[in-house]
Amino acid sequence: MGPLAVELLGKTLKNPIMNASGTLGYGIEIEPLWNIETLGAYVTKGLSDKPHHGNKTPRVWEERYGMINSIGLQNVGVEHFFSHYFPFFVEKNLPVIVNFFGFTEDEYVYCARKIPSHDLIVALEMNLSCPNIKKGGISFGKDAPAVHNIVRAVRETTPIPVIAKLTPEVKNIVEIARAAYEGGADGLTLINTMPAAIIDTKRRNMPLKGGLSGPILKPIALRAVYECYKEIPIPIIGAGGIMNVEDALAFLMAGARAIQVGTATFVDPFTMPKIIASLDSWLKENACAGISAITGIAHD
Amino acid sequence: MGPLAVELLGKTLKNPIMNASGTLGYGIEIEPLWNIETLGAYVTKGLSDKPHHGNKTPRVWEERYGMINSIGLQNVGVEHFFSHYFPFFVEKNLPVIVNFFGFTEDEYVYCARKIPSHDLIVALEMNLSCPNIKKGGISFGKDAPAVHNIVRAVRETTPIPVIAKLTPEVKNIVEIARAAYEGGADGLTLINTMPAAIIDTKRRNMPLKGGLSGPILKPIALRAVYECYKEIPIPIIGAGGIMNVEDALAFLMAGARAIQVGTATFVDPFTMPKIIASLDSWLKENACAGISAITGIAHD
Amino acid sequence: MDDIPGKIIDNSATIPGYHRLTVRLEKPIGKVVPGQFVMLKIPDREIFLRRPFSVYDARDTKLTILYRIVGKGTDALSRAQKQAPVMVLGPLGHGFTIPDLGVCIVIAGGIGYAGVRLLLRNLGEKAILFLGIGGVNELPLISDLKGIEVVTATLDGSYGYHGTVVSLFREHFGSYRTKDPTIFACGPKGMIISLKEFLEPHKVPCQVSIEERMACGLGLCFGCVAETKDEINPYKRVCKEGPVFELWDLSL
Amino acid sequence: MDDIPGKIIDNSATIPGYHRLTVRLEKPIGKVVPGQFVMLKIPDREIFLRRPFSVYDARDTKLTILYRIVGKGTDALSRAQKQAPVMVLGPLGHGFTIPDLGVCIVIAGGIGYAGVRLLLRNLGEKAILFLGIGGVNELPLISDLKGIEVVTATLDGSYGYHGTVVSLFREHFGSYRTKDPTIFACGPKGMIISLKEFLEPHKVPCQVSIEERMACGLGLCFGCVAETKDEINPYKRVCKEGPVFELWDLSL
Ligand SMILES: Cc1cc2nc3c(=O)[nH]c(=O)nc-3n(C[C@H](O)[C@H](O)[C@H](O)COP(=O)(O)OP(=O)(O)OC[C@H]3O[C@@H](n4cnc5c(N)ncnc54)[C@H](O)[C@@H]3O)c2cc1C
Ligand SMILES: Cc1cc2nc3c(=O)[nH]c(=O)nc-3n(C[C@H](O)[C@H](O)[C@H](O)COP(=O)(O)OP(=O)(O)OC[C@H]3O[C@@H](n4cnc5c(N)ncnc54)[C@H](O)[C@@H]3O)c2cc1C
Ligand SMILES: Cc1cc2nc3c(=O)[nH]c(=O)nc-3n(C[C@H](O)[C@H](O)[C@H](O)COP(=O)(O)O)c2cc1C
Ligand SMILES: Cc1cc2nc3c(=O)[nH]c(=O)nc-3n(C[C@H](O)[C@H](O)[C@H](O)COP(=O)(O)O)c2cc1C
Ligand code: FES
Ligand code: FES
Repeated sequence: MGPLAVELLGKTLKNPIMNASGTLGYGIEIEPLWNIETLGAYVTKGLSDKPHHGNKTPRVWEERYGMINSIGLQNVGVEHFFSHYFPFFVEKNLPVIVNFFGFTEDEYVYCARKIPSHDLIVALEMNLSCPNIKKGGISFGKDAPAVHNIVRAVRETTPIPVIAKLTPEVKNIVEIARAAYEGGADGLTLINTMPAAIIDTKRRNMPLKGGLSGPILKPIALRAVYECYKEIPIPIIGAGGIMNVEDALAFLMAGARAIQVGTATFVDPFTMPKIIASLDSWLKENACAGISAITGIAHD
Repeated sequence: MGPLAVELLGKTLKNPIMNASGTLGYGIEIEPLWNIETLGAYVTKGLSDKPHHGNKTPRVWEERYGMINSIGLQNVGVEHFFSHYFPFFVEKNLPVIVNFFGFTEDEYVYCARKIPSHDLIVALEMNLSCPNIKKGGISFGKDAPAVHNIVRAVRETTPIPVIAKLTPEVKNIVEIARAAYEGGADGLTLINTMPAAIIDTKRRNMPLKGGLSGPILKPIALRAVYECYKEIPIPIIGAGGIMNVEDALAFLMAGARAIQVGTATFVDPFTMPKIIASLDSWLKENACAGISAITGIAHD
Repeated sequence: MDDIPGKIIDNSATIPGYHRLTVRLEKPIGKVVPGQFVMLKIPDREIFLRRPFSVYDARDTKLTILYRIVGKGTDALSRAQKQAPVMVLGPLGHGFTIPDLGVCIVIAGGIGYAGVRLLLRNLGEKAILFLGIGGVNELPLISDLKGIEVVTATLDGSYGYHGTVVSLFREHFGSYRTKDPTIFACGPKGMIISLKEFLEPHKVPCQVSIEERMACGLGLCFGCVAETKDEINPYKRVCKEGPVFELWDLSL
Repeated sequence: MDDIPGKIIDNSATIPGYHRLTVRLEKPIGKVVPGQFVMLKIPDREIFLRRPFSVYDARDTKLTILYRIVGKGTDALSRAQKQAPVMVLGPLGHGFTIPDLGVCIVIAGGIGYAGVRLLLRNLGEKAILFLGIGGVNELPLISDLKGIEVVTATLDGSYGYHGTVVSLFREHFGSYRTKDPTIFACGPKGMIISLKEFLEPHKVPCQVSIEERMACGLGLCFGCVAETKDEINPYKRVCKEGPVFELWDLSL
């Protein structure tokens, strides 16, 4: 493997770039534009034990330097994904991270149980921003004990490595990351979207509230990665407003082993292949033998 | 008073525009450019029982559509403020909101005690983002019981109305707002800066972490105002990325009784007088008798 | 499908509030099915996401759209100068399907005309256009439409039929019923709904092009869905399974 | 002091990496004390905050600054075209104080020259300039300086003294000691520190212009402080109490 290769949870990825969950459909949609094998790994759309229809529209709204979405976790269900979409990645020999969620602890466990062990499956990525319907809709990812328990429950269910994906709407992300780690998480994805709202001053209403993503999130995400890298000894995948190679480098230097690109793909669908190519040139220009060497160097 | 006048905590302000704490110095600095009496009220720089020197530089850094600051609460102390700077506002007959903080509960109480009752003092604005040194530096504003207690302690100390200014780095801002309300807060200011960090990819270091402000905060702040307006029956002052009259209207419509402008003043020092003039025109164009009528109309 | 750089060569108002934008692309966009659209990167840094616009015309490296100024994106676009750089991602989505037989009735409301213009050109004299506009001042919108029968309704009665285009169509429908008609419609949601109410008892084939706020235009984000009668999977992506749907499949 | 709209009338490189920007203001900026600065709104939407630059020259409605390209703001500025709109807030800060008596020694390192250019013009032949630059190629920076004695040090030895400007000054200092000298300095932090070390035993009056990252430039944010020996209130604002400080007041 080349200088962009990274080790992640016992597997080698050819580069540290992946899509953020929910921003590259089921993977096949991007094929008319570029080969998905270009990526280090594909991260699935959030999957659940049963299919979900998601929210009514409007589901997306533009914001200065970002966007708000309220997709509502629409997905075909985990079984359908494995019967219909997973073979595509097997054919491409592309490592996959399976993002999933539930509205109860049981749903997380049932869903995790249905995810088969496969050489290409790098990890399960638990979306902890999901509302816990038993706890009045407060998301699983907000209290350290809740995070500890749910991660442990999933960890005991599956032999596949588990990554906890955290929400920034917490009082102390390091504390939550520690709870996930102690619950048995093998890695962290930092961060999910930040709750936000739009006010339409012409119509004098609130057309949409949901999760904020895009460049606007970057400084918040960078801090989360920086702080957790110091404290928590498991690999971090960085996400939040990565638009170009500069942003990708910032996350790696802050402590990320790999990074995910979400909203940028909507602005320029070639963002990920461009970042991969630019990272390669950057390594050459900086006479750097391997990309892993820069993970966390901002701490030195 | 004119159509821009608003009632706030028993006082009438001639308009709903004030500066955000810490972004208009001690008030006198802006005088060469415009008359501070233009404002509805002046919000003091954060004051404390004893003077504070603040942090080393760099203290400010630019971010795409925002900035990060780590001033470290430098201030001359509450007594010096009242002996040296307060007479300026008395001379101008300008209502004042006194922003203050402490590193222990006692410091909040001592500081509040030193703030004299005066016809021009509308309220004390408690900065709850301040690190609690007894609780390992976690800020006072993050736990509902802690917020309840500290607000109550201050409330019992002073006859002046108390506004709780909340940090967005919490798991549920409505819960914190409720704790402040139940602790006796008479109003809320939403929101303070969001913790963030910069990575300098050229120098491969982390030059600054601190609080994010500016337009980047707006959708997060709007959601906080919108959600709290529904649930908490005390007036809200909105803050976070207000750059122009459109933004000001969005906060008012979301539920704010008044709004504060911070970072925008650094970009254009005339932002506040411009917003005041534009609000006035807006009322005329929209045949709206008074600005108070639009508070919260996005909820209808 | 590709993301093609281009430069604006024309961006002038057809009538106030409606601009026609022509872009010279670095390479041809390729075959466009009528009803397909592009995601346009507007040359203004304040506009973060792309905006969807129907392909109005596409010949070789020239692409034209017709747009109405409704918000900050279209407003910024209307101020873009000649030679300003744009990116054009397309052609996207599922367009109209032209039947082998029967008469083709096209119903367009306002800017909905932009969504059927290419269809009309392809259908040629096989088509009849029912056009609904606000008033006679909007008539120049179709001035480049040649060789097609047009029946016009204006809301203010200043030209042709006085009323909505669906009322107008209702009056004419009888004469087409036996001619194996296929209906194609594009316009505001209210128009589509009243069309559906009217057609309900007749169940003639009807393809409608609908709109939703989009982020990606590529089927990646599931931001742009429309509710259909599919019980297992009701929400379909307007950018991928649409924007043209069978009217009878939609839950409106 | 005011915030004055202006248009760029010249923005050309003096030497590679150093540009001179001249702006035509809508009204005169008024009296500028040498050492004062302006906060410039760079005509690029990616640049959020203003940037501080010393007033290099100001006559009537014409304002000039000399800047070095060091980061994204100055890079964007260097790409701004003629006629591009800017906003100029100023004049700001506390400038140099010219003594009634004695010889005036001005020490400038690199772009620090921009900070003393107006001072030199006001002092005229009363001044002597010790200039530190990288090499002879940077000499054109002072080509517009007339009637003032200049002693130059280059780091690469390609012109004048071979070494730092402080070493050069050290060699000449003896001849000024008895002439009631006042020293004025502007340059990189390292230069100021080594100047201080050298002057420590002599305690001659020395005014230095220093830099800090700024947000407002007006004394509003307390973002730009420098540490002084004031025990009660050590952190002084560079934009308000500075940028010119008595060297002996600073804790460097
Ligand atoms: C497949 C498709 C094809 C389209 N073709 C055309 C066309 O050929 N000509 C044309 O003028 N318009 C067309 N539209 C609508 C056009 O995309 C919107 O008018 C435009 O995105 C508005 O952007 P804005 O920033 O100006 O408005 P905003 O400020 O974002 O919003 C202003 C108004 O526009 C509406 N709007 C915003 N985005 C969309 C959207 N994606 N779809 C529908 N309404 C929206 C909002 O609800 C609001 O009422 C099409 C939309 C779709 C989905
Ligand atoms: C009172 C004052 C007067 C100045 N006069 C001049 C002048 O006449 N000519 C000139 O070329 N420069 C001058 N500077 C420095 C100039 O402001 C910075 O070079 C500029 O702000 C850098 O912006 P940037 O976006 O290009 O750099 P950034 O991308 O923000 O940073 C790049 C580098 O510039 C440094 N830098 C950023 N901001 C400042 C700042 N405010 N002060 C010092 N260093 C900074 C950073 O530490 C970094 O090393 C002055 C600074 C001050 C405070
Ligand atoms: C349209 C959209 C859908 C998303 N869906 C999911 C999801 O299903 N599961 C999840 O964990 N995160 C989801 N996210 C969050 C992203 O994976 C990512 O964490 C976030 O958008 C920040 O990255 P970005 O700024 O690069 O978009 C979604 C984001 C967007 C914009
Ligand atoms: C330089 C700076 C200093 C600040 N100092 C204080 C402070 O002392 N007390 C406080 O409660 N908030 C302080 N804040 C937060 C602001 O009052 C405000 O809540 C925040 O910046 C969001 O508003 P804005 O986006 O309009 O700046 C400060 C913000 C900035 C940028
Ligand atoms: S706009 Fe993203 S799926 Fe349709
Ligand atoms: S830059 Fe704001 S106080 Fe100096």
